This record gives sequence, C-alpha cells and structure tokens, in this order.
Amino acid sequence: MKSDFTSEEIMTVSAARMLRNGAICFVGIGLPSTAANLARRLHAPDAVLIYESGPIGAKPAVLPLSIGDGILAETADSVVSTPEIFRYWLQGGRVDIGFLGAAQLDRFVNINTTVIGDYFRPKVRLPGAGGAPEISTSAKEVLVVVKQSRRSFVEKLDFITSAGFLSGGDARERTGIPGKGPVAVITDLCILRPDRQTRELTVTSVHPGITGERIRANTGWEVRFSDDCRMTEPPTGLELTTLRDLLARTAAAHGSAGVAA
Amino acid sequence: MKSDFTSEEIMTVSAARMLRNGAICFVGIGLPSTAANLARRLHAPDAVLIYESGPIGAKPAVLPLSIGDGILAETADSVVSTPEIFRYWLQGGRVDIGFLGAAQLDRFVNINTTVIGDYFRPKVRLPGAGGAPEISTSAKEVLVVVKQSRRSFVEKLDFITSAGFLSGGDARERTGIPGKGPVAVITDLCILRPDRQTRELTVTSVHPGITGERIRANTGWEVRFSDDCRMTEPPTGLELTTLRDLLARTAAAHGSAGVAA
Amino acid sequence: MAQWSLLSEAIAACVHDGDIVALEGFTHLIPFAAGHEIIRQGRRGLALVRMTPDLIYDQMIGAGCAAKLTFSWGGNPGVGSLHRFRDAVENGWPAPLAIEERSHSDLANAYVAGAANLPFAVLRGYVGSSFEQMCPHIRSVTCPFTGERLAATPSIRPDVAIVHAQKADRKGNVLLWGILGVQKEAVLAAKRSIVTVEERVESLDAPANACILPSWVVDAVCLVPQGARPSYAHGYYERDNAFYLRWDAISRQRESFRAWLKEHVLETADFVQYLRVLGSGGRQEAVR
Amino acid sequence: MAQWSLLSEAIAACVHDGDIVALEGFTHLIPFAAGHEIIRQGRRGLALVRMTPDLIYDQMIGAGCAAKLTFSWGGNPGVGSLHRFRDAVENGWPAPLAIEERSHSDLANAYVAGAANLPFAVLRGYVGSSFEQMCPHIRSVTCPFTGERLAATPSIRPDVAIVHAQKADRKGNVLLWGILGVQKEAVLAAKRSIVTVEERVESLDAPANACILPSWVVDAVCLVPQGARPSYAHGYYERDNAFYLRWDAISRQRESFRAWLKEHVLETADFVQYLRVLGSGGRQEAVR
Repeated sequence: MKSDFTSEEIMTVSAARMLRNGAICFVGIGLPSTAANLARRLHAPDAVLIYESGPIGAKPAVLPLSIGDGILAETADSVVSTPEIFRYWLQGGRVDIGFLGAAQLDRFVNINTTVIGDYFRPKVRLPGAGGAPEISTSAKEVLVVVKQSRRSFVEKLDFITSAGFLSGGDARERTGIPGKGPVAVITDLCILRPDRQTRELTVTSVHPGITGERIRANTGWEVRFSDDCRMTEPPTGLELTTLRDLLARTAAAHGSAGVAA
Repeated sequence: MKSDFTSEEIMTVSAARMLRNGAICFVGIGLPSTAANLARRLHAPDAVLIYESGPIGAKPAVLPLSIGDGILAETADSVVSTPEIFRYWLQGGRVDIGFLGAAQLDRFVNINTTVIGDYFRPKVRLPGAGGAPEISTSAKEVLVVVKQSRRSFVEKLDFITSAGFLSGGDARERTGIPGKGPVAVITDLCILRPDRQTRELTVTSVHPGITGERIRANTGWEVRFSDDCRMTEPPTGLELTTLRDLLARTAAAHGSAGVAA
Repeated sequence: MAQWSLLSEAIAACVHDGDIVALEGFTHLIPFAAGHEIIRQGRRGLALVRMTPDLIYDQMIGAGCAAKLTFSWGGNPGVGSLHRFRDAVENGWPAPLAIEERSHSDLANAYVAGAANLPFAVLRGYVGSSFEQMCPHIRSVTCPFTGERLAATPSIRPDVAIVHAQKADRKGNVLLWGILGVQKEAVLAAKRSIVTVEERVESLDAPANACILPSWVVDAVCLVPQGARPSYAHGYYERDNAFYLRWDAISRQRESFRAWLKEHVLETADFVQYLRVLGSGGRQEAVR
Repeated sequence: MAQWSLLSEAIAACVHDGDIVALEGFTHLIPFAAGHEIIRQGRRGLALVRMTPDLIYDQMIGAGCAAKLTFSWGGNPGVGSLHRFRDAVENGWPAPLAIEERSHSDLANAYVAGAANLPFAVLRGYVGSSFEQMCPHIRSVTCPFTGERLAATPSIRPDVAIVHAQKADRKGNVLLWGILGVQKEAVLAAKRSIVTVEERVESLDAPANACILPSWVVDAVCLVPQGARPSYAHGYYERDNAFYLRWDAISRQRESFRAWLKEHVLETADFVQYLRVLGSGGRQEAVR
C-alpha cells in the first residue's frame, strides 16, 4: 500500500488525536508542540497549552521556534515567570496532560535524556532533564511522541531522567507519584500503550503500511503486540491539509531557516 | 517653655530624622508611614519606601489611608504581590530599616501586638502580628515610633510578637537573627536607645518641655537616662511646615473622613 | 471553565457549612459583596482564612458564620479594633471562635505553598517570639545542606477562595491590577473559587505579564459592580473611609451591630440593594 | 543604585575569576553581549549557572571560561547538541567541566530560594529518577505536619547575575516583559548584578504590576542595543534562527569553533563590532 502521507505526518496526526478538547496540556518543544498545535486546529480548539517558559493558553498561529518564542507570549492568556509555571501550575496539579519527547525510553516508558554510558564518564552527553522529571510525575497523564528506532527504544537505560512505570506493575503507584503516568507512546511506526497489569508498552495500533517486523526491528526489546492491535486510522484529508498548512505557514513566517520546531 | 509644636509633631519629626537618605525602608502604616513620608520630603528624597501590600519605592503625594492604598501603587517603582514582598524583599535581606509601631513594648524593645492577658483567654485581643515578627528580624535595623504611656511601655509582655533584644545582652545575637534589631524608639516624650552592653532602652534625648519625671511616670519600668542625655532639637520651621502641609494635603485629598493614617 | 453566575448562585453552589473559606484582598478589592451573600445565606461553622480580617470578617464573625479564624492581622485599618472579632475571641459571642494565628510572612508563604501543592511552607520567621511556644501549628525544619533551623508552617488549602477583581472577559478570564495581595495564590490554593468583578468586557487587553486568572482555574465569575465597597477598586472607585470610621461605632455594641446587619444585609436582597440602603448612591465616584 | 556603565567596565568590575556566574534568559533576552565580553576579558574558572545553557554558554565553555556548570537543559534549542559543552564533559576540552545537574523545576525553585534568602528549596521532584542516586546535591526533607518526603536542593546564590532587558530609565530602573524566565530571581539571588538593555529611556511608563528591577538591586546597567542577538528581544527584534542552525556546524569541530571565536569575539572590541563582523547589519528588523 502506497500512502500519500509520510511516517512523520501520521505520527504527528496520531499524537494530535490523543489530546482531548479542553485538556490542560504542558507542551514540550518539537514534536509535542507540533502535535498539540495541530490538535488545537482540529478537534481541540479549547485545549490550553502551557509552555515551561511561562505562557499559559498560548495560541500561536505558526509553530514556535523555541520553547520561549515570542509568539507564545503574544497569544497567551497569561505569561508568568518560569518558577511560577513549575510551582503553581505544574506542581500545583493543574496539568491534565504532559506532552513529552524523549531521547531514549525503555519498555516501562522510563525516559533518559541525560547520558549514554557512565554518568561520570559519559559516552554521549545528552541535554539533560529540562522539565521532564516533574512533568512526568505531576501531570495527570503523560503522552510521549518519539521516532522509533533501536537507539531510542532500548532494553535498559543508563539513567532514568523521568519516571515512567519504573520496574513495571505497581512500582510507580508505590512511590506515591501523583500523576498516572504515560498513557501512550506515539511513534512514526505505531502507537504503544502500557499493559494494564504489567505496564509494559505493547503495540496497540500499527500505522498503515508498517509491518510488525519493522516495528520489532526498531525496538530494543522483544516488543509485544496487544491482542486487539489494530491499524491506525490514516490521516484524513483535513488532518493532512491542516498539518501541512501549519508547517507551510511556519516556514513562511520564520523563513527556511526556521524549520526547527 | 511653651512650644509652638505638639508632642505628636516632635515625635513624627524626630522619627523622620532617623531615616537616612537612600535607605530601603519597610514602612508600617500610621506613625511610621507619616514619619517616612515626611523624611522623603525633607532630607531623604531617595529613601525607598516598601509597603507590605506590594509597592516598592512608593512616593505618595499625600499619606495613604491604608497599607494598601491605591496611591502607593500609583507612585511606586514596582508593585509586586504580598508574598513576593515578604519572600524576595524582606526575607531576601534587602531592607535597611524596618519602621514599626507597637501596642506594647518592654525595656528590651520586644513588642507585643497580640494579646493582653492569657493567650487562650485574653483580656484584650490585639490585632496580631502583621508583618512585624519578620520585619523585626530580617530588616538590618529597626526603628519604633510609639506614644509613650504605662499602657504601652510595660514591665513585662504577655506575648512577644516581635523580637527586640529578648532578655537583653547578647540574647538576640545568640539566636542567629540576621538583623541588628532596634536602634531607637521615638515617642512623644523622648528618644530611647538600647544601651550598648545591656541592650536596655535608655533615654538619650528628651523633647523640649518634657521633664524626666513625666517620662518616668509614663514608663512601666524604672527607666534609665543615658549619661549624655540631651534635649531633642526642636522641629525646625521647615520640618513643621512640611509636616503640617503633608497632613493638610492628606486631609484635603481624603476629606475629613480621611484622617486615619 | 468559569461560569458567569449570579453571586447568590455561586455562593450557594460553592460555599458550604463547615468549609475552609478564604476571602482575600489586601485593603484593595476586598470581596464585601460575597461576604454579605455568605451572611445572607446563613452559612455556619466556616473556618475563615484571611491575612487581614477587617470589616467584612468582623461582619461575618458577628453574624455567626465562623467557627475558626486563621489570620495574621485583625483590625479596622487606620481606625482601631474589630469589635465583633474581639467579642468572639474574648467572650465567645455569638459563638466561640477558634483562632490560628500567624504572621503576614507566614500566611503569605503558606498560600504560596498551597498554590504550589506543597504541604508546608519554609520561612525565616518567628525567631525569638512567643509564637513557637503558644501555637502548635508553627514548627521547624532543618536545612539538609547547612543545618540551619527554619520555621515550617502548614500550607493553606481552602475549600473555597473568593476574590474581587476589576475585569473578566466573556470566557471568564480575570484581570486584576494594582495592589495584588495574595489573591492569585488564594485562588490557586483553593479547591473552588469565586471571583466577583467590576466589569465584564469582550477582551481583557491586558498588558504583558499582567496578573490574570485563567477562566479554567475559576469556578464562578459574578458581575458585581462596586462589589468591593467600602474598600476600593483601583481604576474604579476609592475607599469609602467614612464607612471604616463609622464601623467603629456601629460594631462596638452587639445591638447596634445586629440592627445594622439586619437592615443592611439580612433584609436586603443583594449588594445592589445594600448599596441603595447604605445610601451610597450619591457617593459613586467615577475615577476611572 | 545602578550605575550606567560600559559593558566592558561592568564585567571588569563585577565578574572575577572563579566566581559563580549566572547569565539567565529563557530563550528570550539571552545576554550574549555580556557573555562575549566575559570571553574577551579572559575570565577563567567560572562556576556557571543557567537553566538552559545554549549557544552563549557553549561559546564560554569552548573559550575556556568555565570550571563548573550547574544546569537543567543544555542544548541548541530546536537544533541539537551543544558540541563545545559535550566536548568539555566528554573529553575535558579545553578544560574539564564539573557538572551539577538539576531539573528545570528544581533550578527554578532554587533561584526562588536564593532570592528569598533561604538555604534550600523544597519541591515535589525527581521521584523515581536516577538523580537522587547520582547527584549528591539532591536530598530530601520531611514535612513536619504530614510526614511526606519531598526533594530538597540547595538554593542558587550566584556571585554575579547577568540579564538582558528591554529598557532602563535614567536612574537605572529596569523593565522587562514577555517571557520572563528566572531573570528577576537570578538578579535577586545574586550578590552582584549587571543588566544590559536595548534602550535607555527618560521614564519606564510601565504598566501596573510589570516586571521591574529597581535600580538599587542592580549594580551596573549597560546600554547594549541588540545585546541579546541571536536570541530575541520582545518588541525589538526576532530570533536569528539561521545563526542557531549555523552554530551547529561552527561548533562541531574545535578548529572551526576557535576560528569563529577568534574572528568574532576575541578580535572584536565590543558587541557593536561583533555584529558588524557577523554581517548582521542588513538583518536588523524593526518590529517594534
């Protein structure tokens, strides 16, 4: 089956679909921001986007270049300081959905954005935590959007930057973490959700044209498929047009140099 | 000696003189506010007045009716929230002088604004602490302005709301309180300062026309006079005119109903 | 998402007997109309919280709404004592009033802690005072890095916070400016919140970094022009200081207080009628 | 009281070898000009602090100014890695770089604690992560009321904080707006502070409750128009995103980095000349 959309497009559209209208969403830059803003233009016009730099209720007409882009401040209902965002809004328990990216994750959706290799003598030094450790615990639910590969989906993390389900089962609940944790991981190949019991990520929806083999080849552990695994609904014409229009307007606004987010 | 100024006027003028130009002053409402604003009009135009309600650098043209009067906000360099005032500005260690009133004080300038009688079955319930407990410890120095009587200058407090020198000597230093504590108490009769050694209040300056006898009669303990006790410089013409003008303009602005501060 | 409501409906829906209730406003934007409506609806057993309980809390306490008061300064600002508050504390009239006493710095920090979903606040406070001996809610923590001992106090988490503000837009986003007090923290620390406003506007047109309560953290927004009288609303009207002075006489005796409360609050339908009875019609400045 | 100064004089007076130095700005108003001047003056052994070390810290680290970095996210935002930062951490080039790693929430709280003169910050943080095992600066405190265990981290108290802002008035009062980040907290937490501004004005004419740094909490105010380039200044100019993309190539190799640094920073007299060399003359938007 030859599709008329790219794997990145179905990833973004699938992630956008997860954001329910009216949800208070704490948005990471990059893929999460694109998906959240696409959702705002489709089924979730009343989603409230919070960015860690300070804007609350940002409604950017084009995608922001950075987590603290001026367009976020200009279109927000309120712009507060960064400490206030983390103290009153995230830790305050007001965020429904934390929308995160990830450098690496494991089968229990623990995330590593810190180091590959030994912490004190790292092979690769990654950017670090950012807001993720507290987004992943304080937001009521977490969505993760990430390109799937053996580099990103790994058997074992060298550092847990942000807690998913830890060692699985009720390990997360036992820590007293307030938020429920990850509800879905959306990739360019499929959608994975934590198993109810074990909390291990299982493939619940495969994007059109993607084989189970390809998913296995791009996962660093023996990935399971759920019994009722289905095919992801392909992007509708409206979804695709809206996404492409958003990206085109973003490129036009920022110049070709701007296609960063 | 018949003076052409009232005892309240020399109290206010004497208190105003204590505020050095450029000082960052945390101002209580009432007498301290009057004195601080008089000082701004005389020798201390660059004193920075901070009110606990939020204004920083208030420059009111007439006296405020309350600690959160709109005129303070309108004339301030910055208006922040009340938590920020106490956290970043007072506790932050940025205040040179805390300018306080008092319901009752003892010889070591401990202040009671809480209760007379037993705490749980009070004879008189006073307004409570307000900002004073932390002003008295976090401001680098404290000035107290209060009308002197046996009701206000008492042998023993039923409750220490705000620490002065506690039991005297180095008792305050030993607690680790950052601020140096009271440097002067200005009343309608005299000026008292803590003795260097004992930290007991001693009369260092007697207002013109006031006898030692009268001061003793209005002090609830055997008050001491310092060896070099002198007479308070009477208010100058400029001081008096400026004070009266300030009060007259205040009354005009607020109406006769406004003579509260 | 905030619902535009009648104040009477908002109070009926959000404020229940026995609730922890914070009406905030630091001399500015004091929610008098909301306080009156609580009195009118006969709420009982409230645990009131407020940094500066003044006339509106004196009225609520005298009316018998309160079982407890958490506060840091209770007085008629610039005038003197709160007689109804004192009568309750000193004589248990009309009902005993438990008090939880703090300093301004403590309560301000405790609201911040509440808004930030922390169980306690840390401050450099109370050193050398009698508070630590007399008030069991004031404890301490030790810094795990320096060994310093600091005051720790429980955060404030009201069931309901009520504040007055200048404006709200169609969707219920609220803008306030001038002296901000702890209003934002009180709303964010509370489970439910009601905001009364001077004006309903199409768009807030707020300056950058203004103090805004987004609609979705507020339960009810009520249009109550002059709802902060006799306190003031920056940009709308000034403080009616004459009333603060008159209150001293009205409130000094139980009987004069009861007569005033009956005529002005219990027997008026709402704040509009209250203002009419108060005869403030001629006094409505337009300083905007 | 802030002194209007040349940036070179302010850096010379306020920033010393070995100081704890925080240049803040959350993608907005990043004090590039000040960072360059620190490089030009050859400071060594600095303990740098910054929530989001990005290009300016990559440059300072690559130039050899830093001995330590306290941070929460180090990357080229929207582009990728900071190659100089990575080279320092992974290979100790040009000097070993000790790191003290935090989360955004932690560092933001730690600046707040610093501004509030508290030795530590309390947050609901890090639960389930590897931080507590690997990072000795992350400890815990127990709530004296509920028994809950919360993360505790040391407050940030820089020797010097440097921020960029839109305006300052004659007296040196500073106004900033838009994305505020932790700039105010950084200045208030620091012993000394320098603010570079886009514009010197007679009067700030700030809206109510704007973010203002009063002159007397700032040591030096320096007029450096475009001093935040290639980041942006709300109301003045937009982010030069092309430079962020180009930085990836410039910084990837030590040699290309050194050549760039020499030509653009070490051999320019000031930020005006830097901008000229960079050839940004044609790109000066006037979006105000």
